[in-house]
Amino acid sequence: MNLQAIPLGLALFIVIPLACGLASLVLGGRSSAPGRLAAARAATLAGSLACLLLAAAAWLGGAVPARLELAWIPSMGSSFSLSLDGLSLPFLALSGLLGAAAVLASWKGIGERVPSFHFCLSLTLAGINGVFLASDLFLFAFMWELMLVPMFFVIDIWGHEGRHRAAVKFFIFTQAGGLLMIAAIAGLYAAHGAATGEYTFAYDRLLGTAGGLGQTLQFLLMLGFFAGFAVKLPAFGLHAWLPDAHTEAPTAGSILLAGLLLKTGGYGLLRFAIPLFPDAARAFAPVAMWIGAAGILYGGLMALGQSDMKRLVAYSSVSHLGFVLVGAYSLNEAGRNGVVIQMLSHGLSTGALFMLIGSLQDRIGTRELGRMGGLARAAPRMGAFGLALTLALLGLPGMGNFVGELLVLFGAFKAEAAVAVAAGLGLILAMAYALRMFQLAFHGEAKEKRSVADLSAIETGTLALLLAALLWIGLYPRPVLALLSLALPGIAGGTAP
Amino acid sequence: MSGQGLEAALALAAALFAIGLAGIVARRSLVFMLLCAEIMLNAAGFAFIIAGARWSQPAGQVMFIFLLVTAAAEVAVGLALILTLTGTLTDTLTGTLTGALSGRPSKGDR
Amino acid sequence: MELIWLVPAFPLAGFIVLALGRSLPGKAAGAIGSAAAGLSAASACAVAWLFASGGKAPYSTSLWPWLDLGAASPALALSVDALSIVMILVVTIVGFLIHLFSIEHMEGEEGYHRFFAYMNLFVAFMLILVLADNFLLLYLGWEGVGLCSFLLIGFWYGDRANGDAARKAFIVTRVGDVALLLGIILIAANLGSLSLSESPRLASAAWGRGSGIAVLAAALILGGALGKSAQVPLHTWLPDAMAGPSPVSALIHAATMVTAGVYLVARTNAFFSLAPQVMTAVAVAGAVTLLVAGASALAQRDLKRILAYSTMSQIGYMFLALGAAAWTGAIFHLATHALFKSLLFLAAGAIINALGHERDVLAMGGVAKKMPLLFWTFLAGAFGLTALPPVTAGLASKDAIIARLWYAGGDARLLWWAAMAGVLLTSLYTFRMLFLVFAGASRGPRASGHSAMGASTALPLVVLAALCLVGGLVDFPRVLGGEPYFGAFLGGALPASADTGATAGQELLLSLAPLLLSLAGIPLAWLLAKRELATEAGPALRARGSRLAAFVRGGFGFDRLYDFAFARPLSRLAGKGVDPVNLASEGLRSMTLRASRRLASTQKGPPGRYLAALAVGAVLLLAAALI
Amino acid sequence: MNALLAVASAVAVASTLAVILQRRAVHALLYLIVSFFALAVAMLALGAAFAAALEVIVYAGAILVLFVFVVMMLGSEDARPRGAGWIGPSLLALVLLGELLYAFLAEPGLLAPGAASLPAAVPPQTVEPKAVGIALFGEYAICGEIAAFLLLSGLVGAFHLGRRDSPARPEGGER
Repeated sequence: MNLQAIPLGLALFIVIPLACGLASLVLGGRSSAPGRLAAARAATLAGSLACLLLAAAAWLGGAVPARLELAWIPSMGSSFSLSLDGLSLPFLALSGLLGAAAVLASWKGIGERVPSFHFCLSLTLAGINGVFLASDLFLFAFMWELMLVPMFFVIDIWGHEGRHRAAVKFFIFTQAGGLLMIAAIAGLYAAHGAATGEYTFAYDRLLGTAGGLGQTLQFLLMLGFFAGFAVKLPAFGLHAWLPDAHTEAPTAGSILLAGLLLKTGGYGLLRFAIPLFPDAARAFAPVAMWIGAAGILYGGLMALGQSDMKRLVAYSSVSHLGFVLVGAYSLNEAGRNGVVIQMLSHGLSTGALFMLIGSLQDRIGTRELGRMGGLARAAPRMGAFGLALTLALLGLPGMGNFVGELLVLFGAFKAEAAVAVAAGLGLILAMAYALRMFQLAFHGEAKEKRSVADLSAIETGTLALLLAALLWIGLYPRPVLALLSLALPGIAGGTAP
Repeated sequence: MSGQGLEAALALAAALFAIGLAGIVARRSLVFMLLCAEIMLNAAGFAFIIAGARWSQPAGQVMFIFLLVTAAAEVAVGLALILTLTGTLTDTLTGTLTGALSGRPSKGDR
Repeated sequence: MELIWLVPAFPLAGFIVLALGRSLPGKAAGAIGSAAAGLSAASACAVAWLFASGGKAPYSTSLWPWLDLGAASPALALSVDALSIVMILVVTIVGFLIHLFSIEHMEGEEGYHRFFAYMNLFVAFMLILVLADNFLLLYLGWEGVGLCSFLLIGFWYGDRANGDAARKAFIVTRVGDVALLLGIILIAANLGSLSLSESPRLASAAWGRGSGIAVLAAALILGGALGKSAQVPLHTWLPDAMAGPSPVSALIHAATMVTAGVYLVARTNAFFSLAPQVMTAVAVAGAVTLLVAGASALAQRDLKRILAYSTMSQIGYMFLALGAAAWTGAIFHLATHALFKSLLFLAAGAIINALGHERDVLAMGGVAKKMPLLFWTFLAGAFGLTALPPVTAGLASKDAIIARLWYAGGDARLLWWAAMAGVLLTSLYTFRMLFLVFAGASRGPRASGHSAMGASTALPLVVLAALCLVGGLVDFPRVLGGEPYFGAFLGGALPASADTGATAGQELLLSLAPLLLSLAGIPLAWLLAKRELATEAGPALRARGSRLAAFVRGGFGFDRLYDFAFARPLSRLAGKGVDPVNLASEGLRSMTLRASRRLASTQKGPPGRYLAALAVGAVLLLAAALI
Repeated sequence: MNALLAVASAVAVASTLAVILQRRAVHALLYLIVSFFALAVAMLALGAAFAAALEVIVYAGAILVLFVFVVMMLGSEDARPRGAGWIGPSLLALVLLGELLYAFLAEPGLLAPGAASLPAAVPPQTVEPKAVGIALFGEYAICGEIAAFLLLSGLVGAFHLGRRDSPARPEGGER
């Protein structure tokens, strides 16, 4: 199925969620009649499923790499150019899948102002798809902001108790990083213009400019990009916003946040920060890897002490995405593959875990591990999924996370052996906090007498789907790896074998 | 009357001016502050007179006359303000006064 | 031979059926579980028969490509050779017998389905581990086995203590697993192949003997083995693992999982022979564990903990053999140990059940009269453990190891003395346990319990006892009139151990020495048991030796050391989960708020302050103008 | 002449000090009137008879009387600031006084660069009211007009603020 043939082609990935978002607004309207609300939810669900199908069709139909170039602001040299290649396709599929999961998770969870909630979800999805597709730096910055604002509203309006503070903190952190990135984009744009006289934002033409720049300028621009992405992928030190945002966001918000928004940081590193400034990246690599390793150990240690389940999973995300930083800056093929698989499986496993925690909170009204206990006996299906996802969290071989972490460790081992050892210790911490979480919640004596209804059909189905995807990546990652080899030449894989 | 007389007069003007300033800064009641403003104004006028006398120029006294005019206008408006304030709020320098003066719509504002 | 994938497939299918079919009636779950294990055992025997008759040619089949690590591209592939045949036979036969035993033993337990599901999953993972063609698949089985031991130790998850014991087991073994994983990555990075057959060849070609890289690789592999086989220093989890049901202890913590470490070292013997320093480390670890565990077993009061420490010390023997390059001896002892130790655990389980969950040996006694079958089977197991004549299993395997140590000469003599001490300790704690449990009057308050044993419980015990008796003949030392069939069978997969060059007389003497030592142990054990019963009555005697006994019983303080060195500082460091980086960002936030509030006050303070500021400003301006 | 000036200035300073130290506004006003009379005498001593007359008639007579009229109506009095309250303002006043004296007396040329070249101190001539009148309506006629505007604005302002239903009144002025 050749995407270029269809009108708008790649832009469908952005247009569909937007259209469905508007549709859910229109369908939902002012009334709170269940029928209309269901229609609103169905519209957004259809939107994300359509994206998933489109991605799958592109994957099977071998329509990779596809391009779309529309004039946007010619005077400034920026065009609405999207490019689909091996690196962005898996993430688009993930965004479709998790988008659908988010809508299903909030089917009963979100009660008030449903249409606007789904509009915000769709807008975020459109922004995310845009980020993964944009191959024009100006468009990339635009999409980066587009995906941030609705997410702020999702947390701020539909979140839990301390939502406002968390939403503002999330916004300021990401915006500060984003501004640094935009400054770097402008710097690169100007430098390229000065050097070649041609002022353009196009990614392919900007690829070669870094060589000509002075050493310090190149390093500074690279740092600008790195800052923007390091805040998003919470690197150690810049992660203060993640636990609050996760704890206060509604279930759907958490799924999108953990599943996709964190991935845009890692994707940005692979697509922009490293290929655009190869020498600076090589110089900065050891520092970045040690930051990643610190993130792994620090995230694990913090997760060990948490009593709030969502906060614990948030810190585990800091730890897991520390691997992404280590893998990206090991600057070799294995590291890059590991990073993509780690992000895909983290998206699936953490998304599913948040869905589980969300449904758990709807049933027992709390996220405090101290007040849970003995849930496996009361809700065996939930216990089974809880166990499976905990095993994914601690990287049991046979699950996607293990393959990602193994490849990252292998890549890191060849680049910086000490970092690989430190990251390996992170695995032990991962097991400690994952098992602690599982046993406090599902095993032991039930602290409070309550009757817990087991998972409903929708929830079981979605969780089973996500788990199946995880097992598929874990046991047969070859198709995903094959896809990555189709990535554009600019990707980090090129520097060291 | 010799040069020293003029110096003494100038010293007097300065002293009165300083006392006026001290009065304004020290007192909290608006009436007193207006009063002390008058003192300072008058001291300035006296300085004009001294200058006029020194150079035997009528300009000094003309300027004094204009000064009188401003003093009159100033007292008129000042007292009117104090009248409006004392009825409702307070006529001393307090927080509520700032509120009233700051133009924020207070309770009764139409 | 192509159907080799059937062997792990049956238990895996059993797991899936049991996991999904929650609505199955109680009895059916046991039947399905045992059937799966039985079919797997049958297919294993078939494969063994085909292998043996087919000229013992190694055979491997690849299911599908997995992933590629640089040059190495490990696939999900199973491979069969003499070593893995022995292992799958041990795993499946002992596994099947234990499944049979647990049908009745676990009756009425709350998670009956769950128990058999996890047991089948365990057998499947163990078989994958043993049949793996490359390191990565072996690692998958390795972690899977750890997972099942976690699930089964914490089977009665209602009680927090069981959960903690299970978590401890999984985490301590995980420490070893991470070392193994790093070793795998090292091998993949340096040799470019993870295959268990090629990488040893590449390694011996590429790496010099005793070179840094070889030592590092062997050490990392040894780390993994130590964790899984509960050898010092990663052994503290095994005694706590007794929190699980007895069949679990029998299958996992006696017969199969704990021996995975031995299998791994045997399988990668090329790496170890490249690094002599690590070989001595293996031997020393074995010897130390041997003595520590033996002594601790002597001081235990809980029947299952005695057997746990005994397992640890027997595996110490196997590591000793590996250290002395007696590969076949170690594997043979592994096989015989699996037989008599699982027998002992099953019998112990039956005794504990019969005495109404009483575990303290001092509170037992007189069981022989009530349950003669249990007594005789337990006795067979005990004789196997202490390598006494009528039961040939332990005799053949253990004496071969001890003899090998003597021939190795040099500082290996020291290890020989340690082994001999171990033999004495073994017979001491075994017969002390025997006398306390079976002899004398029944001291236990709750002697009731259902002592009648159904066929499905008795059959496995009898079969295991018979195998113990016959087992030794498979590789009986020539000097005592036996024929080393086992050694020959394994010749293909493992390098033959160097010829000892000892005369027949010397060999005879060497195999009699441990025998005499074991026999001497029996009366000593009787005295020890008597004194212990006496001290139980008189507190004065007990006070004097109690602190030392408590120290030894606590496993030589390793637990307290690890808790102090790792567990406590880590949990203190994690604290209440307060994140300093988060505090920093919150601090930044409140600082800006305070600053803005202070600045605002310049705008809305009392007017008097502005007037003063105005006046001062004017005066200062004038002063500036004048200067 | 000098003696008259000295006496007048002493009275002026004393009464002005009394003004700022009074607790009740009315007493302060009366002292102020005394101070203005003293100043008028001082002006007379300097030969500015017309200004002295104006001071008495307009300043003391009209403005301060108006002041007294309003203050009597309000009856406002204010607690004087305690001892500590005076330190700041008096310090400030002294500093200002020092600066002014320094400016006027020590360095006459400092503020008016051209002054030094003028003839030395000349005894003050009296300036005839006629001369003042000629200057006022000759050279400064426009200023007169502007002064008129000022008075007009003052008038309108006072009238506007004083009106009963003036919007500026915070409480709607039923008084």
